[in-house]
Order: sequence, then structure tokens, then C-alpha cells
Amino acid sequence: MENVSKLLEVKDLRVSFHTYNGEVQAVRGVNFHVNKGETLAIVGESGSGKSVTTSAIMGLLPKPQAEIKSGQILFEGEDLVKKSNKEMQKIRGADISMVFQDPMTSLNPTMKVGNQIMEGLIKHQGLSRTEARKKAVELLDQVGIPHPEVRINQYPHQFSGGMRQRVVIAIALACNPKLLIADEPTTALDVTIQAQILELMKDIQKQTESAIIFITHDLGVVANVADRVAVMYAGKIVEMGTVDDIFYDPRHPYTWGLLGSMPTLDSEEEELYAIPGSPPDMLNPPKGDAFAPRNKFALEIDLVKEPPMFQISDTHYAATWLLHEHAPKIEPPASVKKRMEGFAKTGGKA
Amino acid sequence: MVRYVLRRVVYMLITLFIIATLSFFLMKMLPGSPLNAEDKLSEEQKQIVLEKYGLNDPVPVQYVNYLAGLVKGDLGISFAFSNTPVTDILMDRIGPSAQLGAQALVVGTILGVLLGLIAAVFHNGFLDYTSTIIAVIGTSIPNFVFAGILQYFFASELQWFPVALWGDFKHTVLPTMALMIFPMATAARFVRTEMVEVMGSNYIKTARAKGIGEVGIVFKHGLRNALIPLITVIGPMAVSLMTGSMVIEQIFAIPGIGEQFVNSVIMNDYPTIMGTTLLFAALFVAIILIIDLLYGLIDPRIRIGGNNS
Amino acid sequence: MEREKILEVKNLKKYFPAGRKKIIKAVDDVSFDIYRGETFGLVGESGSGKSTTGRTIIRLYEATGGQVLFNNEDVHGKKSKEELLKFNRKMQMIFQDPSSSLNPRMNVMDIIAEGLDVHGLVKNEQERRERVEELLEVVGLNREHATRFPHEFSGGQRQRIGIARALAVEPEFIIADEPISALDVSIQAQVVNLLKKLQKERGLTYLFIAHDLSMVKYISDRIGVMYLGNLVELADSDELYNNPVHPYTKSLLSAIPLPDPEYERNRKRIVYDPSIHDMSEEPEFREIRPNHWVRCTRKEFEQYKKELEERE
Amino acid sequence: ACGGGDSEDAATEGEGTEQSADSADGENVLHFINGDTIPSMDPSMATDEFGFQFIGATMEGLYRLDENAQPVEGIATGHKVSEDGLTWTFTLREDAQWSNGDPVTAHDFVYAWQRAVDPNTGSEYGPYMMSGVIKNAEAVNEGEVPVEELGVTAEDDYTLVVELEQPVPYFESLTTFSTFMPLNEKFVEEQGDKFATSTDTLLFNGPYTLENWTSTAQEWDLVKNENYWDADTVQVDRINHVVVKDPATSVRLYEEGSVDRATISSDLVDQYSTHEDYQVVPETAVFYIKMNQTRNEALANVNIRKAISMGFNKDALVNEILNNGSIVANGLIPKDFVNLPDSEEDFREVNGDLVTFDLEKAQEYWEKGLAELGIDSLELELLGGDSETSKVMNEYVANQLSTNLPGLTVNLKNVPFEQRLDLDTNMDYDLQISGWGPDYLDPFTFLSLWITDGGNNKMGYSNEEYDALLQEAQSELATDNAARYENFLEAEKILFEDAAIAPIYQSAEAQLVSPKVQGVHVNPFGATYEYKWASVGSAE
Amino acid sequence: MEKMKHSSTESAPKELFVLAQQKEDTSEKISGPSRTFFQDARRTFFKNKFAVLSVILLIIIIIMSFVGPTMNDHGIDDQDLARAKMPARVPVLENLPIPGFEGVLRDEFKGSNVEEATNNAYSRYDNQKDFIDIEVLSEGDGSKNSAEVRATYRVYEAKGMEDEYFWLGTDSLGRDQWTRLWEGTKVSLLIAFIAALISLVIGVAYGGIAGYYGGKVDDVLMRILEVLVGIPSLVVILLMMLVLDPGITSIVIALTITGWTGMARIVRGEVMKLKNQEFVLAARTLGQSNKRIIIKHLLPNISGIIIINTMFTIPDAIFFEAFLSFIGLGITPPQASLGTLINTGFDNIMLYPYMLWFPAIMISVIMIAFNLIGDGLRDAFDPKMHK
Ligand SMILES: Nc1ncnc2c1ncn2[C@@H]1O[C@H](COP(=O)(O)OP(=O)(O)OP(=O)(O)O)[C@@H](O)[C@H]1O
Ligand SMILES: Nc1ncnc2c1ncn2[C@@H]1O[C@H](COP(=O)(O)OP(=O)(O)OP(=O)(O)O)[C@@H](O)[C@H]1O
Ligand SMILES: [Mg+2]
Ligand SMILES: [Mg+2]
Repeated sequence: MENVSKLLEVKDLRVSFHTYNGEVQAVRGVNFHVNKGETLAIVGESGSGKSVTTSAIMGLLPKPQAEIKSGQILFEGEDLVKKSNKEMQKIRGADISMVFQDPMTSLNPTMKVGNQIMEGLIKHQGLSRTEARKKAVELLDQVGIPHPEVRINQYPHQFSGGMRQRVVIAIALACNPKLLIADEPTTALDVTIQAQILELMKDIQKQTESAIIFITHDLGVVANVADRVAVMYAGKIVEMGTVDDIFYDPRHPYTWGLLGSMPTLDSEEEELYAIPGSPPDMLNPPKGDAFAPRNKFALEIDLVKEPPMFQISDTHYAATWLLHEHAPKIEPPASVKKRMEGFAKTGGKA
Repeated sequence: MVRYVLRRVVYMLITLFIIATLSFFLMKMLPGSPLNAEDKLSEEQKQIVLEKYGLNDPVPVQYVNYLAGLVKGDLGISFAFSNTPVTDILMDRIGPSAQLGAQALVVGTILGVLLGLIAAVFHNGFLDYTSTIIAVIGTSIPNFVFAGILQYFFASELQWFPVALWGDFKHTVLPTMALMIFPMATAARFVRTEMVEVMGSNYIKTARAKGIGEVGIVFKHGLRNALIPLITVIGPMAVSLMTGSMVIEQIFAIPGIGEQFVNSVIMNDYPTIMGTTLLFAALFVAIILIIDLLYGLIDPRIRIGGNNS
Repeated sequence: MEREKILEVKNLKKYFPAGRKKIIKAVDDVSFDIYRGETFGLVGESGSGKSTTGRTIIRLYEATGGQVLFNNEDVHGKKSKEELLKFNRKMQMIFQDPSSSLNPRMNVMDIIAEGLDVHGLVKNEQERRERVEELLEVVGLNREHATRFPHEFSGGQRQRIGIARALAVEPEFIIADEPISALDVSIQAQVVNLLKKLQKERGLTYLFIAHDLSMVKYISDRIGVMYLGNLVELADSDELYNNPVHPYTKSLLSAIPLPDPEYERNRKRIVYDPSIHDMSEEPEFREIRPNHWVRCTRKEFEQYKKELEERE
Repeated sequence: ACGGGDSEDAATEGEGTEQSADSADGENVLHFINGDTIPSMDPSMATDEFGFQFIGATMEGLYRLDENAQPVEGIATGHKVSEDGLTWTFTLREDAQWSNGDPVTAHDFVYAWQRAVDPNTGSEYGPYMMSGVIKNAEAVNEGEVPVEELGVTAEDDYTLVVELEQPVPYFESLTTFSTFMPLNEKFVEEQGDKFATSTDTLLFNGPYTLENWTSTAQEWDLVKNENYWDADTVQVDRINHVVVKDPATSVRLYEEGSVDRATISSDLVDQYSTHEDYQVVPETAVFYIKMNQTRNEALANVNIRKAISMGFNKDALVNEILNNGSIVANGLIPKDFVNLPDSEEDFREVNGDLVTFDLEKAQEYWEKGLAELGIDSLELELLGGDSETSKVMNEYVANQLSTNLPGLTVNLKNVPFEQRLDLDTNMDYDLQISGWGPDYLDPFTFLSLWITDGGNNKMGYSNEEYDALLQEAQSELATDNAARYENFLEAEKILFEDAAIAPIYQSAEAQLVSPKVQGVHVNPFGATYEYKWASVGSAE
Repeated sequence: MEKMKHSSTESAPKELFVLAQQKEDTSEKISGPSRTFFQDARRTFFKNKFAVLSVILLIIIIIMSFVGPTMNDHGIDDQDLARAKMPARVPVLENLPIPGFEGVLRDEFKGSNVEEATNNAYSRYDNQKDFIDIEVLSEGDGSKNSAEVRATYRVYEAKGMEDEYFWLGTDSLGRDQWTRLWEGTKVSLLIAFIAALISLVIGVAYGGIAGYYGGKVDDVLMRILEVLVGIPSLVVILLMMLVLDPGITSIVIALTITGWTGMARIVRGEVMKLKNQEFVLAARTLGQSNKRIIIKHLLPNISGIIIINTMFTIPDAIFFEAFLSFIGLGITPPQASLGTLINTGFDNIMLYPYMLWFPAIMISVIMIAFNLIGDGLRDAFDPKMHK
């Protein structure tokens, strides 16, 4: 484990937004790392701070409102938080690149697709226009767009949603980044097209060996792409582990909720396990465990004190008092248990 | 594309035809005739004059004659300028107005776009407020006030430019400046609003994620998208600029059509009023067509004709 | 036992004009029945005509062709105001987008009570308030919420307000057009549970439109698969999942990622290639097994049948 | 000419300093401003100040007015009048040429005058100037006799015989007027409808030719006509004109040195009255209030009319509002216009002030009038022009009348000139501020306005005695000028005894004129300025 | 499941490790007071300092347009040529070193020497030597215009009106400009408000119908609109002004005839956008009538845009009225409007610039205020701006 080098390490990142109503604590102390060549999925419901975390990594937090309160973002050992915008421009698109959620609006509608791909190449790799053009054609070909020589001269609106997302990926891949951040790259897409894009990303990862941070709230997608998973809730990571850890041995009640609310194809139970209520207001995050008000299994201590990260195994951590030695033994809900049984059957992580 | 333009042209002609018809009957309802000081003419003379202008025919016949003339580019003869075809008057007068209008439009828009860009890029900063204030003042203060001030300072006091009259390029500077204020202010406001919006859009985020510098983002990615809505307002503005501002033309003694038009109205010179109306309307529909074509040029999403998608 | 048909869709067609001389056949000759008390799921990729089908059924669109019989009465065709109102009460709709399906300028009370007002179901202000509060509780919200405005609610809560609005007029049949696809995973379950509960308590019938197949399977009794305006396969949900016949259905099923890493590691995606179909013959909807229908040509029919038998 | 209702035009012509560029060519050039375009250069059709001005500068009739408004020889070298005063025989010079080289002959006059009264021409001024003057003019115009019957014939190429309807003592001055200019028949017929619409469709026989002109032109030149018989006298090579309507702009152009003459609008007089180039040019137009006796019966009451005509302060108006050298008018015939034939005394001086501002008397008459009408309040509409100065004046007059005459409310209605003419023609007004400039050198040009049912009366004024006096002056007394003038003096008195109109002021124009402009004189009628004898002086 | 040792060093009291009491579910609670969209809009608007200032300014101007004329005893048409063209004079202010309100006329005069320049000044100011203060600016060398003096003419004293105060001076007929300015402001605002209001009603109805019914109805209505828009509005307005008798009514009519088209287009566009929103579809499935859908669902949602647009039509109308007055087709004297005041001021700009400046400043302030309010409202009605 130690010999796997950490490409990116985020340490105690806190990000706040200053709004009219007060300070929105969007990210409240996030720690994680990404290894070379692996895929880390970040899941969590809307507003949990996934996008803000990645924007912070990219150095693209909206200027006057957002503030990095504390923390380090170490990329290959260098702290990105300390870098100037000029320095970040050199890293963005070259070492770290990003794919956004909505392929319909992520491309400049008035610029030819080819130019949008070439831009980064010319900027970061100093290619001439003709060279960049050649490379762009290759890239389009690589992401599976037929007739790339023709397509390169077309505008985004002439592409379907799936193809546009491929173009966005091509742009992100143009300079062989070491880290690719994909913020819900398939949420806006159809299942069939989603499957294609996921396959594409996995293929490309195999070829380029870049690391990927993949943000989604679709657990199916997580199961498909991730090596490791971080579960976020209310600006914090509440559980982190390998994909098997999370799916077959979840420890945090929130993770239980996420898993339990998704029916499997063979699940026949009458009622899904739904997390009641709605996420907390990040303007005044609750005292103690932010999830406690929605948690069936909340302990009294959850209401007064935030749980620390408990380590479960080398790869598996969770922040819930249920893991404390004094905590009562709690059975996860039935639907989750069923999954864990399945896990036991297949042999699990051992 | 060609088909589309053709279709639009046909459409334009229909619109013009309706406008011609409307204005024809409107004019018929209004008082006034080529006989000024009627009482000094004998009955017979009146008949002769009316005959000359074809006003003795029944209205439907006049209408048909008018349309027939229109087709031939004949807009009739002015009541006020004896024996002068309206077409000649218009041809004579449209030139200076169009030149000034075009200059003001081009210069004003370019300056306005720059102003708007500066405001958007330094959103909520000092430069933003400054350029917003310039824009608000520009749209708020009547242009004849500007004209008077410009004439006073730059011509009478500093003597950099001629006071008035129509001659070489120097003569066009002050009126252009006076006319320019409004398009400039309008463009600045539009570009600012749009640009702020565009700068928050996803494709700008994508461009930033590519590592493109701010200058490239603003000019290569932002500007073009921010210009699209501006085109819509520029159309009607172009028409009102090109058709001349009566006030500016009067102050700078420019032989333009705006001044001519107000005069024709005051003198009840119906053939000229109608001719001018039609000219303005034609200009309007033509500019709208050009704007639509321009849209297609600037915004590739808008496919001219909309057939092939 | 012969179940009672609440809705019969017969050869429904809906074409939209698209530019000059071109039309989009959003729904092209679709037929199916929905039985009282069941949930009928409709899946298919984006643009396959699911919403259009739903909206044509409830008469938001005039049908281009075909018939929709609701309780054996033709929904389309000339109707008096009263008849229309009666029909509007019986059939209701829940919409996809929680942010645009509630009028942002009306408070929850007025939104939910709109149906009550239109149909004159309450006599006075007090009764109106009571009904609304009752409905709020039915969908798991508080009475105090009645005076709030939509933007103050989360997506799931808004969706429940939408459900309360539909329930207000006591319909028999509800078309739910992707009621959960815009919601967060954790919230989806709330809404689905609520819909199930209501169905049980009130004997509702649902037409449930979605492209999240796992959820559709969970909630539906029978499922229809749409492709480019056509219904290509229709069967009981288990049957459809276990024994998909049409290549498109297979492809669709193979594309759904499931929250199971092990399964995902072994999943093979099947790509649908429409050109495999023999275009010389107009395909028809045929019953390949009892209550399992596929759109196919005669030749394909034989072939599918063989496949099915082999799988047994 | 027909006087505008607008007391002042925004700007008229001005002379100015010679441009250095022009002097370099050794050319004598002047730059003037014109208040508007020239609507018509057709002598038969022209009806306005600018038409008359440029026809006057480019054409020559039988006579031309000199510095003292006395006719001097033009195309005619002299004339004889028959005993009865009815036949005038003019001898024409033989060296006069059209600008295309054709000689100017008596036929040209015959053609032009016939054309002016020919109903087919549709001329307004032709019949107005010639009816009752030249034999058969009226009949020809009414289409009763062919044009050939008009009392003008060419005895030979250089002898023109004119038969008059009745003796016309001022006929000589009439011949200087635009309508009486000759026309080259061949050329005019060739041009057809296009005639006189641009430089190319005009022929000149006067001191200057008009260059670069079209009917809509905003800039044009008067260029010395080398074919003019008296070309040696003409010293200015070119007079450039541009149209400038804004008074402030005109003055700035003058200061800039772009033009050599600029009119000072009333508002600017205060500023420029100390300017060394400041001048006041007296004019002969008179402005007055017409009181329409047909629309509002109150105005048919002479006491009401008297009250109105005495009821506003003209001095203040002239000094404070007009402020440009205009003087108070207390009668109809302007000052310094005509002298009595015998005494050489000014007509105005002789007849004196016929109506002055007198608040007390005005109110007396007013009370009396109201009592007679049996009313205690009255509402009247005042129709006025819409030029800048006249607007202020209208407001002042309306306010004065409303304040000075208790119970009177005057509502203003400012309309453009054309519309005002329409309203005047239809007698659709109560009070109207109007003005009149003379068309020839005789009091009749003013007094004829109020002949019963006269073409310009249009206010329902009628007085038999007045009609008779004028009728007599124009017929029996036509050869006895002194007696005629007695009649005119008498008629004017009657007009004011009846308080038919309320005179306001006699106009003048304040100008800045460059010292370079020499030898330009102002005519009392017809063309405003006479440029034949103009020259370019030194700038200082 | 074995218990893991936790990395935290903090001690956690053991007694707290029991399942918490399941209190009533608070997660569905909405904290904070309920705010409607309009309340949010209002709040956003009131945060905009410029806009709020503009509102206050406008309210003051409106109040003053009623109160102002009564603040002295000069009427709108109280003429007296003896006091024509008096400069502005305000008590207190007259003693302060701020130019403009001292009741004096001041100008620079040139001549070849000081004496000549002084004489020029005297003759310019009616030779009232006793009341003219001369300050020599340059002695001159005898050449033309080399000497320059600044003359200050104490008009009020010269005219024996030491006790009189015309706060904004008088016009060329000796009428109090203060009174006329406020009266003119009132008239201009009135015209603008009425014109904007009528345009609003027609525009909203027309655009609403075209947008909501769409299809053929829309086609026909839009073609009609296109033709109307194709005729330059100036043409229509000028012709209307000729047909109608000049006055407020005709100006309003002329302005509304063309003024509503912009509103109609905007409303149509918005309605088209809204009518396919799901909440409108929902109302239709409930059987709601078209009329009620338009009134209850569409109009409230486009009210923001309507208000904003109206805010921008008001200054346009003021402007157009000024223009009409400028070309002589405006209000009938002795009534005043900002347009007529500016027009007269323009004629006197060289000598009595205050006659132009006061109304010009007034119209500019009003225009700027409306524009800023419009901008403020646009932000206020943009939910993105509701923080
Ligand atoms: N520009 C901003 N101004 C104020 N608050 C913001 C801003 N951007 C994000 N936030 C707040 O930060 C928190 C985290 O937002 P973030 O976008 O990271 O969520 P997310 O996990 O990406 O959700 P989603 O799944 O919806 O994308 C939210 O509470 C959000 O309201
Ligand atoms: N009002 C309309 N006018 C024109 N075309 C329409 C209209 N509504 C739908 N369509 C077209 O009809 C087809 C079917 O659309 P529909 O919305 O029914 O698909 P869907 O299956 O509901 O897709 P999604 O899953 O994206 O909601 C699409 O091609 C769409 O573009
Ligand atoms: Mg996000
Ligand atoms: Mg749909």
C-alpha cells in the first residue's frame, strides 16, 4: 500500500462561500488521496460538496465568493492552494483536466469542435496548428467519433449529446493528463450512451494510465468504474474504502441508506429503505453528526459530538460513532444485509 | 440558403406591399393637397394641378397607379418641391444620413462592446461602475444636448472640427460622435449583462479547465457568445440611425433624410412622406433580413433555413 | 380471472410538424392496455416517445391517429366541457421536473387546491384548507408547509407536492412521467415508497414512465419498451427482465449499471444494431408467450421463439 | 410676397469673410447661409422668399430695383406710357443674352407672361399679380379666352407692348418681380416637366447663374454670368450658399469664418448686439392679429375687436422678445415703404399711429363689448406659427390678452406654416397672428388684403366704404397718384376704426455681416437681397 | 462485527452511546421565515443602492412636481417682461461661493484694450454700470481681442428686485422657472406614465394571446405586428400628431400607437417559454380554463419582465415627448413639459445657459433614475441574484 505513490492528496480541505445569508460551509474538512492510475469515485447526494471539492483542486472556485479556509491540495507533492492563477493555468488541461456534467452546455457553441480541442494542445504542448489538428483528429478517433476529419470542422450543435460528451472527454485527454476529474459526466445521458461513455473512459484509462476522480450519485456507475469510493455527506467524507468495502461491507448508516434506496433487479421487498428528510442546511451545519437527524441509528453522542474517522481496515474508513467500542451493536437494514450476504457468498474482499 | 433568402425576400415584399397599402389609405384620409394656398387658384387651375398629380381619379384607380409606379421605382412627385420626383429627393438625402448612421453604428458599437467587456471582466469593480455610469448616462441624456455640447467645445472653443455643414470627413466627426452615444451605451449595457452571464457558463468553465488564459477566455470564448443578443437590438437601432436624426441634422446643418422627413410631414408633402415611409420600411425589413443572416454567421446553431439539422 | 381494463390505447399516433414538410413521428402506432390497479411501466431511451405517449393519453396533445379508451370512453374526439372536466378528475399526471412543475408564484395551498377549485370539490375556505392539509399529510409533509412557496422545498418534497396536487381530485389513474429521474438517489426511494403506498391504499392505477430500469422493474407489474415511437416489447416485469426477446430490450438491459461491483465486473454490454431487422416486411406486435408481446416480423417471431425455448 | 406667419425665419442668408483658399485663386467669393432649400426656380411658379431671391439674382426682367428701390434699366432700356396709362411700350436692349447664347427678346416676355396666367400652368402668383393689371389676364386664367388674348405682344424682337386693364401707377416696379421675368420658350418647352428642377434645366439672363443646384440641394452657388449684358458691373465671382436652419449653428459658422453673414435670432441678440459686425436690416413686412368675424360671433363686435387691438403691450414685445430691431406697428402700411407722391412724406408718418396699446381704453371697450354681447367671459383660440421666436411671441400675446381683458381666455394653437394656411383658407380660427410683405411698391399691396371676399381676407371683414375707396383708387384715380394716396390714407383709417386687425410690429432682421460684404442692398419687396452691385471688400 | 479502535484521542462519554430518542422528524422542517419570490425580489432590489437612491429621488421629484409650484407665488404663466431672463437666485446659496445661484450674470468680454472690453460688457448688460463689476483678466496689447475682462452683472439690484428670489431664474417671458420646471416635470411624467400604462395593457394582452394560443392566431398576430413595426414609429407618431389637435391626449395616443409592440413581443416570447412548463401542463390536466391559466399561472410569472420593461418604456416616452416638443409638435403653451422647457432652453443656451441646464438636468436625472430602477428590477427579478 505504501509503495503505491499518491498522485493527489487532499488534506483537511475546508471551503466556504460568503453569501448574503452568511457563510455556507460547503466543504468541511475533507481528506483523501488518489493514487496513480486508479479511479476514485466520490458519491453523495446533491449539495454534499463534491463539485466544490473538485473545483478547489482545479483552482476554479468562483472568485470573490469562495474561500479556501484551510487545507492543502498536494499534487505530486506541490500544494496547489498556494499556486498563482498563472501557474495553475499551466497545470490545468495539461496535468489535471476535467469533464463536466452537462455535455449540452460544456462546449462553446460558436467555436468549431476541432478548435476547442486544439486550443489546449497549442497552449500546453506548443504544437503548430497543423500538428494540433492532426492530434485532434486522432483524439476524436480515439474517443470513437466516426469521420473525425469531417467532424473536426463542425460545431457542437451538430453533435448528439453522447458525441458531445466524447468531445469533452477528448478535450480533457488532449494533453495526456495525469489526473482526470469527471464531475457527473454521464448524469445527463441516456443509459445506453452512459454505458458507452463509461466503457470509453475505462479503455482510455487503461491506455493512458491516468488517475480519475469520478463524481456521481449513481451507485450503479460507481460499482462499474471505481477502484475506491469516497462517500460524502454535508461537506465531509463519511466513509471511504475500496469499491468492495463500500458495497459489501458498508459501515456508515448514510452509506446504508444510499445502498438501501436502490432496488436491485431481484429485490422484491415491499418497501425500499429510504433515508427520510432532506440534507442539512450548510449555512448552519448541525452540531455533532450532520447525518444524525435523518439517521435511524443515531446515538445520543451524535447529537453533541462529531464522529472522528474510524479505521476499519487498511483501505476502509468510516466516520460514525457506531464504530466506537462503546457503541451498541446495530444491524444494518435488511436490504443492505442482503447485499452483504451476497458479498459473503462471492468471497468479498479477502 | 439561397431558397431561404428568396423566401424571405418574397416575404419582405409582401410586408412592404401591406405597408404601402396602409400608408396610401392613411394618407388619403388626411387633409392636404398639392395646392397650397388653394384660394388663390381658380377652380380650373385646381383641377389642372390635381390632374397632374393624378388626384382626380377615384381612389382605387389612384391606388393601382401608385402601386404600378412603385413597381417601376416611381414614388410620384413631391407636393412641396415642384416637379421633383420623390425618388430623387430620397436618393439625394439618404446618402449623408446613411453615412453618418453607419459610422455612428460601427464606432458606437465597437466602443460600446469594449466598454461592456471591461465592465463584465471587472464585474463589480471600479471600472464596472464607471462604464455602467457612462452607459446609463449615454442612454439617458438626449443626444441633442450632446450635440450642442460637442459643437460648443470641439468646434467653437477648441476649433478642432468644423462647426457644421456637410463636406469632407472632418465634418462628419462631431455628428457621428453625437449619434454614437446611444448605440455605444446600449451596446455597453447589453454586452455587460450578456458577458457576465456567459462568463458563468459551463463552456467557459471547460475552457478554464483547459488552462486557457483569461484574455483568451474573454475574447475567444466569451465575446462572440455575448454578441449574439446584441445583434437583435442593433437591427432596429441601425435603422433609426441610418434614417437620420432630424435634430442632429438640423444642428449640424447636414442635408440628411431625417430632417427632410420631418419637413415633409410639416409641409403635408404626402408623396414624399409615403416614399420616405416606404424607404424606411424597406430599410427596416432589409436590415432585419441581414441581421438574421448575420445571426447564422455568428451563431452556428442558427441554421439559415432551418431545414438541414 | 379477466382483469378490468381501465385504459386501452389503440394504434395511437402522434406526429409533430418539424419545419416544412417534415414530421416527427414521436409515437407511431402504439397499442397497449392497462388494467385497473396495476402499474404499467414504460421504458426506452430518450426521445423514444414515452412522454408523448403519456401526454397524448391525457389529452395534452391531440392524437394524430388511433384511439384512447378510458373506462371504455374515447378520450379524444369532441367533448363537452363537463365531460372533459369529469375526465380530468379521473386521470391525473405527475411530472418529471420538480423545479418546473410547480408554479413558483403560488403557495403550496393554492397549488394543491387548484384542482379542488376547478372541480368545485370544496364548499368553503375552511374545507379547502382542511383538504389541503390532509393531502399534505398523506404525502408526508406538514400542515405548516401549506403557506410556503415551492422554492423553499427540496426536490423530493416538491415532487410530493406534485403528487398531492394530482391526488386532490381523487383520480383513478395517474400518469407519472419520470417522477424520480431528477431526484437524488436517497430521495428517489421516498417518492417510490409513497407511490406504492398510495396505490395500495387507494387502488390507483399507474402509467410509470422512466429510464431507470431497476426502479421501473421494482415498481411495475408490466413493462413496455419503446424504441423510436414504437412499442417493441411488452411483458410482465419479471418475464421481461429474465427473458428479454427483442434485441433492443436486451441491449437496454445490458446497459444498466447495477450497484453491485461483482456484477459490474462481469457485465457484457450488448449493442443494438437496428439493421439486423429484415426491412422487407412490416413488423407486427405478436404474442410470443402468454402476455409477452414483441414487435417482429414473422421470421423473427420464429427465431425469437426458438431462442426462448432454448433458454428454458 | 406673401408674408409668413412666422415672425422670423430661423436663419436667412448672411455674408462673410472671404476664404483664404478662394482668394488664392484670385476669385471674389462670398459665403452665405440660406434658411431652407429653394422650393422652386420657375418664375411662374415661385411663391416664396427663397424662390424670389434666386430668381432675382439669376434672371432679369424689364427693370431691376436699385439701392433706393427705384427701377433702373434691365432688359428694357426705356418705356413709353400712353395717355390713358393703359398701354406701355417697352424698348428692349439688343445685347441681352440667355446663358445658352440665345438673345433675350420681347417674345420671351410674351411667352413667360402668357405662361404665368395660363390655367394649365397652375401658377399661383401669375394670376395674383396680373389679374386686373394686364388686360384679359383674369379671363385667360379663368379659361374664358385663349392665352393669346393676354394684353402683351411683341411688336418686334425688341419692342414689347403691354396693355393694361386699368392704369397701374406702380407697373414699373411690378416688372422687377419674378413672375414677370422672361422665359426662353424653346428651352422651357424642351424641358417640359423637368423645367427649373435643377441647374441643367434652367436658363439665366441675370447677373448670376445658379450652379450645383437641384430642388433638394442644400448647397449651391451663384456664379457670375459672363453672358449678362452688364457683366462688367458684376464684381463677385461666386456666392456660395448652404442651408443651415439652426440659429445657433449659423452664428457659430459665422464666428468660425465659414460664412460671411448670419442672422441673429432674438435669443442671441443680447450677445451679439455689441459685435462689431452687428447690423439691423429693416424690413417692410408687417405682422398683425387677424380677427375672424365669422367663427366666433363675439369677434363680429367692433368693441371686442378694439379691445383686443389695444389690449397688449407691443413695446415690451418688440423690445424684450423680438429684440432684433423690429418696431412697433400702429398701422398697416409699414414705415419707410412708400412716400406720398406730393409731399414725399412717409405714408406711415402721415397717417400716424392708428392703434396703440392702451390698457384703460382697451378695458373700456372690452366691458362695452361684453355688455353688448350680454356675456361676461369669452374664450378665443389664437392660431400662431411654430417658429422659435413666434412661439414666444404667441405665448406673450395670449397671456397679455388674457390678463388685460378680464373674462377673456386665449387658447394657443401653434401649428406648422402649411397647416396654418389650411386653417386660414377654411377660416377655421378665431385669432391668428399673421404677416404680410409687399409684392410691389404701392400701398395697395397691403390694403387690397381686406377687400370684401378678397383672396387673402379670410376673416370675414367687409366694409363697403373701404371697398369703394380702393376700387376708386384702382380705377378712376389710377392716373392721379396723389388722389389715390388720399384714398389709401382714408382706407387705412377705416380699417382701424373697424379694428379689423390688431397690428403688432414691423419686422427687421438682426445680422452679423462681414465687412467684406459690400454693395449688397435690401429690397423692400421681391428678392430680399440685390447682389448685382455687390463686391468683396477687405476683411478688416 | 468487531469494534475497531478509533483514531481519535478524544474521550467520548460512554453514557452517550445509546440510540438517540427518535424525536419527531425534524428534517422536513423548513427553517427561516417563508419568503415569496416577490419578497426576495424586493430584498434584492433594496440592496441595490443605486436603485433605491433612484426610487427615493423619483419619489421626491414626483412629490415636488406637485408641491414645487406652490412653494412660491409665481404661477405657470405669470409673465412680466420686465423680469425676463433673470438668472437663478436662491437665499443663502447666493452668499456661498457656488456659482449659479447668486442672481448675477457673468461673462467674459474681449476688446483691444481693457476699456473697450469693459464697454462691451456695459453695452451687453444694458449699460447698468452701477451694477456691473469688472474684473480684468488680461490687459491686452492693443491688438484685436487681446484684452479680456470678466463682468458680473447684479441683475436683481439693477432691476430693483433685491427682495425677489427666482430660485431657478426666469425665462424669456419673465416666468418663474422653478414653477415651470416642476409643472413641466409633472406633465412629462404624467404623459410617460399614461403612455407606458396603456402600452402595457395592450402589449400584454396582445403578446399574451399570441404566445398562448400560438399556431395560426400567433401567425396572424405576428404578421400584423411585423407590419406595424416595419412602419417607422416616427412616421406614425408624426402623422398622428398632425391629425390630432396638439396636447397631452394626442401625445399619449401617438406614443401608445407604436409603444406597445416591444412589450407584446417580449410577453409573447415569455408566454411561449412558460406555456410548456410543466406547471402549466399540470393546470391543464386539472381542467383549468385558458383564461384562468393565463391569469393565475402565466401573468404572475412574467410580471417581473413586464415591470422591468415598463420601467424602460417610461423614460423612452419622456424622451419622445421631449423630441416632439423639440420639433414643435409637443404640448400646447403656456403649459410646459420638460421637452418644451429644454427646447426653449436650447435657444438660449449661449446667453442664459441655466434655462437649458435645469430642465436638461431634470430630464437626465429622471432618465437615469428610471434606467437604474429598471436595472435594479432586472436584477431583483432574476432569481440568480437572490442570494
Ligand atoms: N457559488 C456558490 N455560492 C454559494 N454557495 C455555493 C456555491 N457553489 C456551491 N455552493 C454550495 O456549496 C455546497 C456544495 O455544493 P456542490 O456543488 O459541491 O454540491 P455537489 O455535491 O456537487 O452537488 P450536485 O450533486 O448537485 O452537483 C452546496 O450547499 C451549495 O449550495
Ligand atoms: N411539442 C413537440 N414538438 C415537436 N416535437 C416534439 C414535441 N414533443 C416531443 N417531440 C419529439 O418527439 C420525440 C419523442 O419525444 P418524447 O419527449 O416523447 O420522448 P421521451 O421518450 O419522453 O424522451 P425523454 O426520455 O428524453 O423524456 C422526440 O424526438 C422529440 O423531439
Ligand atoms: Mg456537483
Ligand atoms: Mg420524456
